[in-house]
Amino acid sequence: MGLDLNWALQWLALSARAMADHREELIELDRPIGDSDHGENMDRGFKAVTAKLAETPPETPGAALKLTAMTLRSKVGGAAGPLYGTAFLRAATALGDHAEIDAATLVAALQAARDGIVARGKAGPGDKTMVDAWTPAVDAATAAAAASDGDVRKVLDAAAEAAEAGAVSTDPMEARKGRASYLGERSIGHRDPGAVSTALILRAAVGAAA
Amino acid sequence: MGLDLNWALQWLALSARAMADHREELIELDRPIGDSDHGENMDRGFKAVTAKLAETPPETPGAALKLTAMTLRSKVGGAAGPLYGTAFLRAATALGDHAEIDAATLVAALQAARDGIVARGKAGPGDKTMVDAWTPAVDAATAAAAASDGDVRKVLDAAAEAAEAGAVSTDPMEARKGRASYLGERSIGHRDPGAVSTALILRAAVGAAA
Amino acid sequence: MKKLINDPRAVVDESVEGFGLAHADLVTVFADPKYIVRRDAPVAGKVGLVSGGGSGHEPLHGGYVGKGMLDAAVPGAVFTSPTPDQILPATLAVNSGAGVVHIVKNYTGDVLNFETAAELAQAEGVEMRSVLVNDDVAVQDSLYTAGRRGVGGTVLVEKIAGAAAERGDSLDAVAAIGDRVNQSVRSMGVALTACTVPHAGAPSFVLEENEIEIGIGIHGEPGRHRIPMENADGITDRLLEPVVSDLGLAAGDNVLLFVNGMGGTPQSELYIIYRRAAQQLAERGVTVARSLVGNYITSLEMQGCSITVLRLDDEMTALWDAPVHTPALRWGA
Amino acid sequence: MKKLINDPRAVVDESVEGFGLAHADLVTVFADPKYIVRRDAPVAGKVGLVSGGGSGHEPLHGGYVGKGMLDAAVPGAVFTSPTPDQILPATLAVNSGAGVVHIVKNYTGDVLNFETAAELAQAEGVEMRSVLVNDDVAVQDSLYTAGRRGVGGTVLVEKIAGAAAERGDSLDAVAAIGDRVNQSVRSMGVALTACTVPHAGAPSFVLEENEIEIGIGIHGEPGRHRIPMENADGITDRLLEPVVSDLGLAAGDNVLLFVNGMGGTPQSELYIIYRRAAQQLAERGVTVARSLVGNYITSLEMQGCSITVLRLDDEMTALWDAPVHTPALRWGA
Ligand SMILES: Nc1ncnc2c1ncn2[C@@H]1O[C@H](COP(=O)(O)OP(=O)(O)O)[C@@H](O)[C@H]1O
Ligand SMILES: Nc1ncnc2c1ncn2[C@@H]1O[C@H](COP(=O)(O)OP(=O)(O)O)[C@@H](O)[C@H]1O
Ligand SMILES: [Mg+2]
Ligand SMILES: [Mg+2]
Ligand SMILES: [Mg+2]
Ligand SMILES: [Mg+2]
Repeated sequence: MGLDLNWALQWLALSARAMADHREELIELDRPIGDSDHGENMDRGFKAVTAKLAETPPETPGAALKLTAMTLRSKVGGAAGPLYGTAFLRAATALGDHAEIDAATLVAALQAARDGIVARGKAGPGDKTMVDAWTPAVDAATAAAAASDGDVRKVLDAAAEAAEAGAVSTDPMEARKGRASYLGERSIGHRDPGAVSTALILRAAVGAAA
Repeated sequence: MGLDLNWALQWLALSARAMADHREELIELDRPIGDSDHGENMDRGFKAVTAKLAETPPETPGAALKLTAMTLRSKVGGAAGPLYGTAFLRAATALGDHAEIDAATLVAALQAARDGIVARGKAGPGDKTMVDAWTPAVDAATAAAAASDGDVRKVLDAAAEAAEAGAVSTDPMEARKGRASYLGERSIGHRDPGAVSTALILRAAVGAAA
Repeated sequence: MKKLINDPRAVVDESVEGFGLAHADLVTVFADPKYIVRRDAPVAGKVGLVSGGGSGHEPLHGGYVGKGMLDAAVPGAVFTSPTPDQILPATLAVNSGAGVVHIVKNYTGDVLNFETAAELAQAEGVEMRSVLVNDDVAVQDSLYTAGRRGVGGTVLVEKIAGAAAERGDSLDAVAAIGDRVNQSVRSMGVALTACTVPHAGAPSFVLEENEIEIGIGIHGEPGRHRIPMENADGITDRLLEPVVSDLGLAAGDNVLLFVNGMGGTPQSELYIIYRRAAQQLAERGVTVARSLVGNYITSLEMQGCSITVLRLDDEMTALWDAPVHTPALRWGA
Repeated sequence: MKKLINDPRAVVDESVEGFGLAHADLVTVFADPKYIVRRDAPVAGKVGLVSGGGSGHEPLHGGYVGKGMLDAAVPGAVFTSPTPDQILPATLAVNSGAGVVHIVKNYTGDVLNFETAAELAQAEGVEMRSVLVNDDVAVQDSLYTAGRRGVGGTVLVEKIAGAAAERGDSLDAVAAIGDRVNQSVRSMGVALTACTVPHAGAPSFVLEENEIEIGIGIHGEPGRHRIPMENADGITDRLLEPVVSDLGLAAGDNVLLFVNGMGGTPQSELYIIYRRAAQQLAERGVTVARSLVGNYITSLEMQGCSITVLRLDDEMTALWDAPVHTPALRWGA
């Protein structure tokens, strides 16, 4: 069984809750190597997403993600706003107007999201950005889809787990993109806040499918 | 035996040393009820006096006090500069060009100094200013001169002791003049820095006569 | 104490020297005795305007030397009034024969030192007047006290009297308009943090993380009372209320609203204060006809602000609008 | 955290509202989406100039909206770049048909959001150019990194490109002079204390009583390295040296020297820094032809400063001198 509109709405609701719950944590992560606003930005953005979804209920998962993209783009600002905005927009395009999402489409959407982020932000793996959560997530999702019998839950779970490990993997990296890059070597030993918010969002996707 | 030029020079030298030694204490006294500069002002002023006296050695006690007055007036600024400037100038005038100062002249000089301060600053006893050191000092000096056999040391000693007690007496007063007056009741419980510098200067006069 | 200084005792020397280098087109700086004069002083036929006081309030007063405002400024040591030896030559340097007005903030030290200098200048044949500024409603005024301090209103007195002098008003007229501004202006300030005088090395008072000091002056001295921290609107109301009632403002009045930063408060916060004050005045039917927002009379790095309200008449408004060209205030020129 | 604010999340709303009230003669403020435009925008036939970025740097950018400088400013949340939904209407509002130039400080967020807005504006038929400001020599530049930040130089780019637009230069010419200023300007900053973002509630970094942070940006982010406190002359030399050598300044060059306060440093200290920098430049045979000293691009209440040097040519000098009439910068108008 694929993922439907309910899943998408549940995913976005759980993402919003995760951003609210982890607001301080994301601010704290952004403090030493950024400007202490990532948690505030994401929380503000997903609160707006929640309001927007209630205001104009979408009819497909793709429409839900598109509305999310437009809202994040217009409410978040900073680096995260346009990057997540692009990610959700590309994912929405990959979903098209399907009512149900199968494993292959899911993988394609995750890949499109990651590619969108890379196209906009020009960061590669190892630059200590959210790309270091997205890239292993896409790889793990691809492998899970191939290995499994098309169980979207397993794909989501693999993606979330890989994103979490990816976020942890940013600790020893020296940042080359984003604000943390200004710190050079001093960025080493800190976790990238955007990678953590990515992991939280992908984990929410698992929860929504439970 | 009266007080001569040597005494005057010694007095001013000891006053300068007292201002340097008590610089921090006078700053600390000025902090809670003023603007933390009385020690700096007096130290700067008396250092300039020392330099000036070395540069153009005066020939009488009166000339020494006049040079002191002019230097304090031009180097100290704030409230203390003009007040001490006037005090020393009036005292100098009272001494005239006598080479030796007897007890009566000494009392007249102290009185002239005090009257000068009151004329410039318009503070009365109990207003929590240096007047509260000068006034008891003048009264005690007058009494000592009358009681004693014209011993200038006894007059000086009485003045210094009364000034010290006068400074302590400012503790419970509510300030009505100077910067401390802005604090109203909150000035209560603090000692007036100008009263303390007055006591130090009069104590230096005793030391110079020893 | 961390400050961008070299020797704590050289702060004023070096700062005024830098000021002179940066604004050589507008002012001439004399080092010893120290004073700052308008580059084209004395201006023939014009009444000279001199102000001064302790340093640490920058841009006051040096920043207001120039066309349409002060002819000379006399900086004392930090928070210590200047001496007659500085004030006298500054006064003589700007006297074109039309006389000189001293603008003096009401502090014992400033009053006494300017008084002495004025006497000496008079003895040298200069016609002298003085305008005393005492606009701080935080201080209870009475015959028996040192009276109110001069704070934010000083900037407005200097601008408006400066414009009067520039248009050619007589000595008495310049002094009269200065007095009139002083009578029409009131101020009140708040500190969130204290400041540290360089030679003192430690703050003048200590505020806890949740305390503020209401009714502070500009010399790092404590205020009238200490209260728990409040939000910006609450603080604004506390500052504005005594100003408005002391001025006796009524519906229909025109005012200049001046929100001043004490040196360490971001401009964004000053505009939050301004917003509330303007709203509150509007609610009373008072028209804010002119405004000024920024760090114009400061107390070193102190965090906090003051609110100053000037009741305007047509002449004051025209003189406020008149051209001014100084390092810190400039328009129409 | 003690701040003159109400709700930490309403800081920008209320501050910009107050700004609009105080400067209604110069600007019009839109609340949602939030942007500030010159009162007489769009000016017929004139290229529009739009800048913006996170709030907390006041007077940048809103303070520079007006004749001879910006046509619009777009304030984001504190230290967070604005969104395309704000930038787009601001851009459309100032387009007279002659096209619009975005002046963008080089931060990932600013670049991406302005990029999106420019695409959308272009889609609506507006001819667009953008000028990227990246003058901070504290950041090592490379093809593989986010590159240098835009800091103090931004003010100079806005003033000079603004004057070019005001005199009627074409879209390409305005963008070209903006780029030229950016290529000729370098900056470096120091922090004595950190600042606190209102919604974050705690300082971005902590400096000990005897530490300073060299190479800081304007977003409360830490700098390149931390050193023990030094005196003002030593700090000045540390900031000036990389600026001068990166610019390749040589004897005979004319420069504009800009000493900027980060928001919490007294003006007197900025002049002490200016003094040393001017002396050091003079010793190298460099002429300081123009100067600017004050809080022009800040980082909330941070204590510290930055030094910016712009190598001037005759055209830039003339455009710098051209009239400007904005809330924060005004001359000749
Ligand atoms: N060029 C980039 N490519 C991908 N991700 C980036 C890039 N720049 C920044 N990011 C991500 O954005 C996060 C910061 O977001 P946020 O704090 O909201 O914005 P800002 O840095 O503008 O304050 C970083 O932790 C990082 O994961
Ligand atoms: N009106 C006055 N009459 C007499 N003494 C005064 C008066 N005003 C101030 N003083 C004295 O001056 C002292 C303060 O001197 P100082 O700190 O050097 O000057 P300032 O108050 O200008 O900073 C006070 O402690 C008080 O003794
Ligand atoms: Mg951030
Ligand atoms: Mg004092
Ligand atoms: Mg003083
Ligand atoms: Mg940010």
